[in-house]
Formats: sequence, C-alpha cells, structure tokens
Amino acid sequence: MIQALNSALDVMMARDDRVVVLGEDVGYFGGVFRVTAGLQTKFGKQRCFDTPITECGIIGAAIGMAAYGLRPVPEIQFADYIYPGLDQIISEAARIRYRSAADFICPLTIRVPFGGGIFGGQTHSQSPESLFTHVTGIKTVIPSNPHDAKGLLIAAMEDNDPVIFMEPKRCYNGPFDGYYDRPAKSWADHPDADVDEGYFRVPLGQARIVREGGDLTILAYGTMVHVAHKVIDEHGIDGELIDLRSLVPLDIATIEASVRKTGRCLIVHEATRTSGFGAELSALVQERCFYHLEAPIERVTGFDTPYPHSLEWSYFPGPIRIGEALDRLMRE
Amino acid sequence: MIQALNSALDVMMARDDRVVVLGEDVGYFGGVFRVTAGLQTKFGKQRCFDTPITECGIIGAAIGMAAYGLRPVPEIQFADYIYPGLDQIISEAARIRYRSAADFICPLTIRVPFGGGIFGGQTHSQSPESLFTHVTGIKTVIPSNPHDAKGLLIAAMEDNDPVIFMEPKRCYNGPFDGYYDRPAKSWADHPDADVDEGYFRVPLGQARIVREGGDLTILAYGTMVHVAHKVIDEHGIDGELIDLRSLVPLDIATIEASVRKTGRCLIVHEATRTSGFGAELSALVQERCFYHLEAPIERVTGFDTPYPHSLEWSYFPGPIRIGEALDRLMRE
Amino acid sequence: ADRPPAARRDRPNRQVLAAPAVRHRARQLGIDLSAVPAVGERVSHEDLDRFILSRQPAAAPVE
Amino acid sequence: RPDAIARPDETAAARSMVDLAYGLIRVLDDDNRAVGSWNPHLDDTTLLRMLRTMALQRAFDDRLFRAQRQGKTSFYMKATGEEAVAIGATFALDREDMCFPSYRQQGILFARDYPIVQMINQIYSNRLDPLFGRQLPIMYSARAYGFFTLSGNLTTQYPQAAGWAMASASKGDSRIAATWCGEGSTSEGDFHNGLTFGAVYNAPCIFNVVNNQYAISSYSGFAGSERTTFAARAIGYGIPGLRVDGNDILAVYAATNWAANRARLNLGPTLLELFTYRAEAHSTSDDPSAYRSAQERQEWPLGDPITRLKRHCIDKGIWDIARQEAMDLEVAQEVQAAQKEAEQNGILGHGLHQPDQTMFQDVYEEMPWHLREQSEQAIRERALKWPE
Amino acid sequence: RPDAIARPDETAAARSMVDLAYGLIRVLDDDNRAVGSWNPHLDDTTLLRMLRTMALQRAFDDRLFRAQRQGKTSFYMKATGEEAVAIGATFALDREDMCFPSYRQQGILFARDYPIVQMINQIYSNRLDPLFGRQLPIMYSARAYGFFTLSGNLTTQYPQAAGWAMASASKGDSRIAATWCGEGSTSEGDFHNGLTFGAVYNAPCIFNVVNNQYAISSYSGFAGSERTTFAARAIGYGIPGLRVDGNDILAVYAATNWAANRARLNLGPTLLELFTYRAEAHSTSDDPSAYRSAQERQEWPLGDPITRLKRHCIDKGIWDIARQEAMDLEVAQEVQAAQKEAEQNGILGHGLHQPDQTMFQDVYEEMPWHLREQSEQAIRERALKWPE
Ligand SMILES: Cc1ncc(C[n+]2csc(CCOP(=O)(O)OP(=O)(O)O)c2C)c(N)n1
Ligand SMILES: Cc1ncc(C[n+]2csc(CCOP(=O)(O)OP(=O)(O)O)c2C)c(N)n1
Ligand SMILES: [Mg+2]
Ligand SMILES: [Mg+2]
Ligand SMILES: [Mg+2]
Repeated sequence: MIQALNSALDVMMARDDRVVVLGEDVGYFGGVFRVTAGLQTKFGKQRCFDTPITECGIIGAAIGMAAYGLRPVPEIQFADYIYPGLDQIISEAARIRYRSAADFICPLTIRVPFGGGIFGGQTHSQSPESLFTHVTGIKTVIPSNPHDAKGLLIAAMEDNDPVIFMEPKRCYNGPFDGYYDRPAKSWADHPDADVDEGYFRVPLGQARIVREGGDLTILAYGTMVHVAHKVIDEHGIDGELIDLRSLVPLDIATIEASVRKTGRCLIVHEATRTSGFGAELSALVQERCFYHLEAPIERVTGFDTPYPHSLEWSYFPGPIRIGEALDRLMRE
Repeated sequence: MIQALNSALDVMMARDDRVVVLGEDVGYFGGVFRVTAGLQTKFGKQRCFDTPITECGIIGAAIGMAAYGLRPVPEIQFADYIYPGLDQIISEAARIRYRSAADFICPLTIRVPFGGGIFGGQTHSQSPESLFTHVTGIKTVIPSNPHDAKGLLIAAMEDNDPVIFMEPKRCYNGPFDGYYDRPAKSWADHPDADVDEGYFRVPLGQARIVREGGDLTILAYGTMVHVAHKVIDEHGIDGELIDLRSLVPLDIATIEASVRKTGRCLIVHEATRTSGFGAELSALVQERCFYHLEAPIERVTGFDTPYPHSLEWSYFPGPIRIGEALDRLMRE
Repeated sequence: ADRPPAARRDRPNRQVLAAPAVRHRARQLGIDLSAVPAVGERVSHEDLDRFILSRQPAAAPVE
Repeated sequence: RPDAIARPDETAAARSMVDLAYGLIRVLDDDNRAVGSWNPHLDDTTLLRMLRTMALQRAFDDRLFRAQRQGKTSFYMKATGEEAVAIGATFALDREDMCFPSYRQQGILFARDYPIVQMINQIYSNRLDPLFGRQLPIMYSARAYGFFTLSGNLTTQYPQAAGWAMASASKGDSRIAATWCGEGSTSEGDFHNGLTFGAVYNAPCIFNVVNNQYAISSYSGFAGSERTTFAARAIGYGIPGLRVDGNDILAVYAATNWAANRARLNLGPTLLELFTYRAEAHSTSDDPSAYRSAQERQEWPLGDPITRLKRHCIDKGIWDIARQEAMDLEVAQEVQAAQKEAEQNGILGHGLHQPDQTMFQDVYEEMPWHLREQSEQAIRERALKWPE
Repeated sequence: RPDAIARPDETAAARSMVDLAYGLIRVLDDDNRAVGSWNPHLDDTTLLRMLRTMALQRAFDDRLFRAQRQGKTSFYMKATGEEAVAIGATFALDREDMCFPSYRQQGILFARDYPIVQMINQIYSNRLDPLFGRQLPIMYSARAYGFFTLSGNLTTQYPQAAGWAMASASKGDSRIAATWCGEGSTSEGDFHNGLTFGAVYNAPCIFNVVNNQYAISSYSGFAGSERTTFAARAIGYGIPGLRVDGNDILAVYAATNWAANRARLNLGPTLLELFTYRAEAHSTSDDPSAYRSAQERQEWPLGDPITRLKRHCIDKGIWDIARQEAMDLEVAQEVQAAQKEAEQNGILGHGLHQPDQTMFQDVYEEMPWHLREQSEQAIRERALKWPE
C-alpha cells in the first residue's frame, strides 16, 4: 500500500504543479512510513518539504497555500497527533467554502496513518475517524487495499473540498486478517494489490461490495475489511461484505440495498465504541431498513479504553469478537 | 440558570480551597455570561482569575494545577472555541489517570456554554458534545434547568475525573420552548428554578424522567428538553420525556426501561446530525430494546451545516421538525 | 464475480416486512410470518391478531 | 521623540535592530508635524485620501452601531480610534497583496474601495448579502479585494497568512501577505505557528499585532505586556520586530512599507506591533463600564488618529476646518445612502431573505445525499411555517 | 571560553542579560577544568555521584536497546550523549521539585534513585509493570519521585508545568516545576502556551529546551535555529533565556541552580536551552543512516559528557582510569541484575501479563456500566483464546 500511495503522489505531482506535499519528516527522509520517499529528490524542496513539528501550523499553513491556489497534501505523522490541528480543520478548512460563499475554497488532502496492532501504545494506535465524520464540510476517506489507496488518494487530491485521508497503517505492508500470531502476509499476490502505474481514480462516496452474500451484511473499512472477510470465510457464512471506502459522503444506497436483502447487519471498526462511526451506521441502517431487520444490528468495535500497549490484542476487535457477533446475528 | 451556576461555584469555593476558577474574562469582569460574577472579589485573584486567550493553554495549565492537587474549573468562553484545547483534553486530561495507573489524576471541570438560537452565527452557536462522548476518560454532563445546573456542577467539581460541563446558553435566562417568535420566558416560576442556596448534588450518570408517559420515549438534553416538552404537550401525546443530564456515563437503565415500555423512541438534539450523540443513543436503544420496537427510532437534530446566522431558525430543530417526527412515530 | 453464487439457507421470513416487535411476537407464538396475510405493506400486530384468531378452532360456547 | 528611532535599511540584519521592538516608531510629533527618518513623505493627495478613508470608516462604524441598537442586525464591531492601523497599512501594501485580517480591520475594505453597500448587505444578512446570511455581521469575505474570509476563531489566520506567503514565494510571485491579530490573541498557539512558519521558510509576510490594550475585559497584561512589548516576540524568532504608534497613520504606513519592501526583497517576515487604544466597547455585546473607567477613554492614549492627521494636513496648508466639516458631512451622507440602499434588500429582522437551500449549498462543492434530504426537510418546514 | 559569560545575580532584570541567550554557558573548558563565574564548585562526592549516574544511564540505555533488538520489548529510546542534560538538572533541583519531562529525560529517574528494575518492568510491560502494560515502553510515571506521567504527545507538558508551578506559588509552597522538550518540539503551540502562562503569572518554573540538533530526521533548522537560538525565545516573553553547553554537566547544574534560585525568590520562570547532540538514532524505530552521515557522530559536537566529567575528576585527582573501569563494570552488572530480575516478571512477548480487567480500570475512578460490559466480553474472549 505504501508504494501505491507513493505512486498516487508521484503521478499527481507530475500532472499538477499545484500539488505540494508537506509534513514532519516527509521531505529529505521520505516519511517515517516511507510514503513520500523520493518525492523531494524528484520534485524539489518547493514541492515536497519538511515542516516544523506543529500539526496546527501544518494544517493552518496548508490552508493558506490552498487559498493561494495550491493543492497541499499535508501528512500528520500519526492520527494520534492530529488533535493539535483540529481547530484549523474544524473551524477553518471545513468552513471556508461555506462561510465565504465559495469565494475561497480549501482543497486539502490531509494524509493520516491510523489504527493499531503495531505495539504502538496509546499514542500510535488510535482511530479517530468518527470525530471527522461529525464535522460537516470535510470528507473522510479510508482505503483498505493498494488499488483503492491509490485511486482514492488521487480522487481526494482532485476534490475541491478538504479530505481527511486515513491510511490503515497495519495494512501498509500487507492485508492483515486479525491473526497477529500467524506469519504476516504481504500484498504480493493479493488481487487488489495489482495497481496500475499511471493515473486512475476511485471516486469518493462509493462503497465496494467485497463479497456478495445473502445472509447478512457486514459494514467495515480499512484493516477491518480484511479481518471481517477472514471471519466470514471461517464461519462459512454467506455474508455480504461492504468496504465503505468513504465514511463521508457515505454510499447509503449500497448499504440500504444490501441490508434490505439480508435483513441482518454487522458493523465493525477498530475505534472505541461509544460515538464511534458504527453508531452513525447503526442509526442510519435502523432508520432506513427498519422493517427489513430480522435481528438487532450489531457493532463490533474496539473497547472504550485507550489503546493499551501490552494488551493490544485484547483491545483489538479480532476474529473471536467478530465471530461471536456473527453467530449471534445468524441465530436470531 | 446563571445564578444557580454562580451559586454552585460560590458554595464549592467556600467549602474547598482547592477549587479555582479560571478563563477568559472570568475574573475581574465575572464572565461574558456573568456566571463567575463576584467570585474574584469574594475569593481573591488566586482563586478566580483571568487568563491569556489560549484554550489549549488554559486546559493545559489547569491539568498541571490538578496534578498539584487543586480542583480547577476552567471556563471556555464558547463551545466553538474549545477546539484549540482538544489535544490537552483528549491526549492529556482524559488519559492521565489511565496512563499513570492512577498515580496522577485530573479532576477538572471544564465549563462550556454551548448551543445556538442567539443569532451568534457559526462560531457562537455550536454543540460539539458528541466529540467528547467519543473520548473515553472524560464525562460529559449537560443540565437543562437551574436546579440540575447547580447540583450537577457541584457533583462534577467533586468528581475525581475530568468533566466537560456544557451549559445550554439559550436557557441561561429562561426555559426556551422553541418558539423564538413569542415573548421570552424567564425562570421565575419554573418548578426547577427553585434552587436551594446551600450545598447539594445531583449525581452524575442519572437521567431524569421529566414527564412520564406510555406512548413513546423522548430522549433529550439541555435546551431541547424544553422544546420537546412543549411539542408533546401541543400534540397531546402521552410521551415519556427523559432528560439525560449525563451523556457519559449514560443512564442506560432508565432509557431501556422506558423504551421497553413504550416501544417507540425519538431522540432530539441541536447538534449536527451525522455522528451526533443521537447516533449513539439510537444504536444503543436498537441494540438493547430491538424486539420491543414498534417503529423506527427517529433522530431529530440540527442539520449537517454550519450554524447559519440569518437562517438559524431554519437550522434549529424546532416544534415543526419534532412534531412531524412525533406524528410519524405514532402513526407507525 | 466468477465465484458461484453462495448457497442460500432456507429463511422463510426473508422478504416479509415487519417491526421487530411483531417479529418477536410471531416467533414466540411459533408463527411463520410469511404465512400471515397483511392488510398493508407489512405485517402488523392486527394482522397477527387476525391470523391467530383465524387459526384457532372455534371456541366452544361458554355456558 | 519621533526622530529618536532611526529607520534602518530594509536589508539590515534582524539582530542589528532589536531596539526597534522596544521604542515607538512615530512620524507625527506632538505638534503633528511629520518628522524623522521614518517620514514617508506622502504626497498631498494620498494624505487627504487617507484622511477621508478614516473619516468614512468612523462614520460607517457609528451608523452601523446605531443600526444594531435599532434592531436592524444582531451584532456590530467598531474600530473607533484604531482606524489608522488597517488603513495606513493598506495604503502601504500593493493592491494585489493578500490580507488575512481579524475582525477589526474593516479599514482594509474602505481603503480598497470595497462597496460599502455590500458591507451593509452582509451586516444585515439581507437578500443581497454576498455571504447568504451565513456569517455573523462584519465577518466579510472579499477575495477580489485581497481580503480573506474572516474567522470567528482568533488567530487562525496567522499560519494561513504564512502559508499563503510561502506559496506565493514558491511560485516566484511578488505578492506578499499581511495578517493582523489583537494583542490578546497573541496568546493563541496559532500566533506561534504563524511566526514559526514565517521564520523557518522566510515567508514574505507581515505579521501585525494590534495592541489596543484590551482583549474583551482583560487588559494587555494577560497577554504578557507587563514584562515586555509584543514587538519583542519577533526577537525570539530572529526576525525584525517594530513597535509602532498605531494612532499615527504615517508611522503605520512607513513601518508597513518598510516590512513590505523587506519581504519583496526576499528577506522574510516582519512583526509589527501597532500600539493603539480601543476607544469603545469590544462589540455591541459588550459594556466596558463594568471593567474600565469612563475617564480612561477621555485621556485616549496617543490621541485620535483622525484628529492627528487632520491637524497635520491643516498645518501643512492643504486642508482646513471647513473642508473637514464638509467631508464629514459627505461621508456621513455616503454611509446613509448606502444604508438606505441596503435596507431595500432587507434587514435581519425582516423575514427570511435567503431561500432555505442556500443554507445547504457550499458545505461541499457538490451536495451529498444527506444534505439533499435535509434540505428537502427544511423546505417542507418553511412551507409549513410560512404558507404563502 | 567558559569564563566569557559572566553569571548575573539571580535577581537581575531579564532585559539586562539578553546576551546569555546567544552565548554558550560552560564551566568545563577544553581541558576539562572547571572555570569561570558559573562554576558551581561542587564537592567531590557530588561530582562522582554525577559521574556514576551518567554511567548508569549509559549502561541502562545500551542494555535496554539490545533487549528491544532481542525482541524482549517493542520500543526503546536512548539518550546517549544527552545524559548531562537531565542528570545535571536533577542534581540542581530539590528532591521535592516537580519534573514534567519529555521521553528523553530518564536521567531524572536515575538521579533520584528510582529502582531500575521498575523501569525495566515498565519497558517489558510485565507482571510487575507499575503501569499495567498500558503505556509504551519508557513512558514512565513516578509521582513519588516528582516525575509526571510521560505523554506520547509532544510538548503538552509545557503548560502543565506552568500550571503546577502557579498552583504551588498560589499555595505559598516553595516547590518549583521544571519541564523539558526537544528543540523540534518548540514549534508546537503548547511551547508558546507554557511560556505565556509562565510569564504572565510569574510562575516558578524552569522551561528547558533540549537542543540535540535533530527532531526525528529533520535538523533544528526546521524549528527555527537558522535565524537565532532557542534561548532567544525567552526574550520575547520578557524572561531570562540562557544557552547552556548541555554536554557540560557542571554548566547544566549551574544554570539550573541559577534558574531555581530565581524561581524560589519569586522572580518567575527561566528558559534554558541545553545545546547537545543526539548521538544515536531517534528511537529503536529509526535508522539515522538515511538522513545523516556516520562521520557526524564521530565528530560528536561538544564531546561526550561522561568523558568530559571523567577527565575533570581525574585531573582533579579524585578519580582514575581503574576506578572508572570498575565503575563501568559495576553499573553494567547492576543493570544486568535488574534486567534479570525484571525478566522473571516476564517480557513483552511472553504471554499476557495483565489480567484483562486492568485494561478497563483507571479509565475512570469508578467503572461505568459500558466498561463493565466490555470487560466481561474481554474476559470471555480470553477464556476462549487461552482456555486453561
Ligand atoms: C479561539 C477563540 N477564543 C475566544 C474567542 C472570544 N473572543 C472574541 S474577541 C476576544 C478578545 C480578543 O482580544 P484582542 O486579540 O486583543 O482583539 P481586539 O478585540 O482587542 O481587537 C475573545 C476572547 C474567540 N473568538 N476565539
Ligand atoms: C504532537 C506530536 N507530533 C508528532 C509526534 C511524533 N514525534 C515523536 S518524537 C518527534 C521528534 C521530536 O523532536 P525533538 O523535539 O527535537 O526531541 P528529541 O527526540 O530530539 O529529543 C516527533 C515528530 C509526536 N509524538 N507528537
Ligand atoms: Mg461521534
Ligand atoms: Mg486587543
Ligand atoms: Mg531534538
């Protein structure tokens, strides 16, 4: 996925000289996850550069660059460090088009590695996507595989509104199916890892049905797509797995059609449960598919604790937690 | 409500010399809403003081004071200005007990006037409570009347965890029933405005059944309690109105018992809809009362737009929006 | 896409629309909702009441 | 004494001019003569245009303040006594330079001949409000006038201005950015962010701190003024910091001009502290009698900037009392006429001037389904509320 | 030359000592003699205790780094070359003073005789980890040792330290606060927040900037070092700023002592820039060969702080090579023994050392219903995963 993201940046920087990449360690070094590797050498220090360590300053400066007419792609090194920048995101980036009646716009793509399972402890593991979904005026996009990562990142960069582009870092090097105790898989021969070298887009706001099925609908995004997939397979359930890809705007039509078909819905995310994005999904499905529901919509999520270092696999919504919910849902 | 809040601060500052009040304009002037009026004169500049204009600094310094052993009560002038302080709230206040294994604690009460309906435009009207409910380690408390305002504020100040105490500013001077075009009511002869002068607590985590009823359950908090109450009365519906008072921790038992009884549930809040706290409430009710539901749980909320200045009454979830939902729910 | 369509389990209630409370009652009474004729577009408590009555053998008159 | 502080060459090293952060750059002396090395030697036309622009703003502020008191809108903010700050700077900037103001720099718009009827339309949130009633009164946006959309959140414009300036420099553009915040607002983290970015990337940006000695109720000591000046903050970033008499429009002009020249020479940012005094309330929501004496206003530190320039022009022989009175009348009438015109488009209280759909537009470039659904709800509600 | 910068009296005005922000306070000269007015004239026992503490830390860092490489834990951070910064300061502080460190001031714990086996328990997240495995390795918390719970989020400790110091002063307590951040971290808004609160309220607080010339990959220029020093930031707040040779433990001691005296005299905060060099990688997750040359390390600006103090002691005749070697062996053994002991409580990889409930405790003082429910789920899952 790292290569795909790097390629998206590379392709767009070559196509559009308004695209600039900035962030802590993204320039000379190429990013702590190497997503921006080589870009400074290729495009120069005006196009890809290191910044002072201030997330609020990074976003604020990027907003100014966008007002000038550039299309900045700031990186926030870890999602856990985006909080100092929230004011610039919420009060500024998300509001500029509206409050100026489109006199000014803010085409930012804020790249944010997120999620746990890397023994990163409380401050290198968080999944704060739900916070962004509550902020109108920004879009929240989360790929689960290299193909989508590239296509969505390009679409985000071309979008004229600010996009929070969250990268599931546990999947940077391979699809993670939740079995942390088995050998890690690489993307090598995964079907979604065969990524076109050139320019292509995956439009924002369109979910993808990863696996069709009639028994129940699973809504997931990022890493949890792979974990859920594995569990469906293991349990031999004919589940329909939907990779949301965009949380806002959401592809409600695909979700609705699926739940109306299956009558059952499971929502999975790694973020803490209370007011996680699963709550919004549950509310929407309930509102729109109420008379089709044969069983309660379930949420399988991370716990409402900080992400603990040594017990991270107890926190993580892995195969057991998902499997139990699946079985419960199918029993009802 | 202003007087009740002032009295809560006064009572606690007199009882406990660890209580300190700080914030922009709270000292000499007594707060832009006058909630802290008179406290500096009475308790001195060490106990109630003005601060530099930096919400992050205010919360950060308050955390340090709490670590010393004080019990700070910072005011954030408007909820719309809390975003610069979110990092200190999320990454610090909410985490200190956990990450230090209770070696350090953070007994803060952050007072935050919120909500619209005062022609305050986009940046003096917001209701960001949902963001806080997603952050584990903090409590979110919202009174709807003077009695609860005082009792809950005292309970929050005595709590050993950080509490976001959100004050519905549209109700500072009287209960607001949603009819902005009728003469404003004062608290004068409202039953919940008869507030004991001394010390008393309203425990955190306990909802209040404002009105018992058998036809449907309405979940609301803050200003919307009064608006919903008015609409039930107008529609002659035997609704059970629950004032949540605490969003986290939530009084799930009271909610569950009510919905199991009525089979119908309407949730009302002023905040924007997507990923608002209504989503969590809807998900919880659906999960726990599924087989009792006779109709879809509905959310009546503010729209997913910034709070517009001139169209604020089009944004506000007033009697028409609530009434339509009530009728729909009762028809089903 | 070239995966064979997954086998569907026999689930009689699949396309029947009903509120969860109605479903619950039907399940407790051992009634297959798809057998219940509905007046509207979904099965209501009233439909269920009528169905139960129609199923019951005519009660012996009570003297 | 104005001539005590010599004007350094624009190319001088920041370290060589730290004293500028502690003095007070003035051009108009106590007798309102333009003296010293900072004297910009402006031509008469420019001086009189400056004078008229300040008078226009004063008249506008007075009238719109009254309009708020009459219930024609919800809110207003005057800049009485601080007119020279924004107007002097704007005269020194190029028309194409980009301004990232706070809410008290309406002077930029007057100086750039923004149509005042548009300002009033915005203040009234009326039918022709260019911002569709979405923003609090006075929160203008005017891209074509180099005026960035105003934020209600303090100091967010500081790093934005730095970013804009970085972008301009990276494109080889000669335009520079200027930004303003109040002295109270310097405490926000974004003040530091703006200066850090400005300094690290040598951004062509002027950072202005308008020290009007008050935040809302709290005096400048709560932002640190008891220990040092706000201009001194610049020293910590290794950039020039100039402390300027903000009620002396020639000094404001000269300092801005110096900083702009420096920025265009690619020598990086400058911090200007404009020392002034907020002569009236913070806003229409505020009553300063609760926290400061009426007498203080009478003493009016540094004097009224309009009076000072007026006396200068009169002493210079290019102006007189009669013309001043005529001008005052003229600007009052201009404002009155604009107000009248604007009122024909409605005032805040008079019904709903924007179709409900506008409320849902511009949240995103394209309206997503959930906003479309909500917009239908809003339209239905309006039809119920006001069946025509 | 160390004696070039004279030590001012603690009561001197901040404005009178701006030069201290631009020089480099040293005590140990190039021949490792203690010279100049900053010489703290420490007694022999203290000097040797300092030496041993630094050696202990060096041994600890080396061993725990290897433990990480051996897979015994997930993460480690050394402070090689920077030992004098935290240890020198802690020797100058009172035992009861409160420290708000960043992640590279483990020296505080060594200097206050925190049990190193506890540190290793924490690093291993093992059964006796006082933090129940919740925190990333090295994110210690030790209230009883005046060591505030470490945060993974940079610079948040700055305003916290100011607040703690304000609280102490308001209670008439003589204890002061000290806080540290890296030079890269000075860009965060909280750096400004800390200094603003410190300056405005005259808080008895020492603000330390550890300038080890690197953030992760980016050098100090990205925090502003090309224009001026970090000590100079103090000037903007009107407080003293001292630039100190951070590899000279006597200089660190002397400067901290000066700042602490000043704070205890109620003369407010001081900013200290400790100029040093990060001799190794940022952390075990980092490989500096991608962004800096190996040669740079060999040149080791300012020299190894341990070597410098060692030579000083030898030259003073209170120490010799043999004793040094014995001490090195001794501290290595001490660390080894502690490691062994800690490993009996488990290492990260070896199973789950904390009962699942601990994961749900301390989120709040009392566990609310939703966490109780989730904790039951976790316990059920564990029983399924590891049926005993
Ligand atoms: C982030 C934020 N915090 C608080 C406020 C509320 N507020 C509005 S103006 C103001 C005072 C600002 O004072 P100053 O910067 O001196 O500007 P002045 O009004 O004097 O021009 C405050 C506290 C705000 N608008 N934004
Ligand atoms: C708010 C925040 N942003 C980013 C990071 C990631 N990060 C961890 S350490 C570091 C570099 C800090 O450099 P410096 O302040 O110089 O400290 P040093 O490591 O050199 O001691 C960065 C960027 C973080 N931990 N917190
Ligand atoms: Mg939410
Ligand atoms: Mg001010
Ligand atoms: Mg560093």
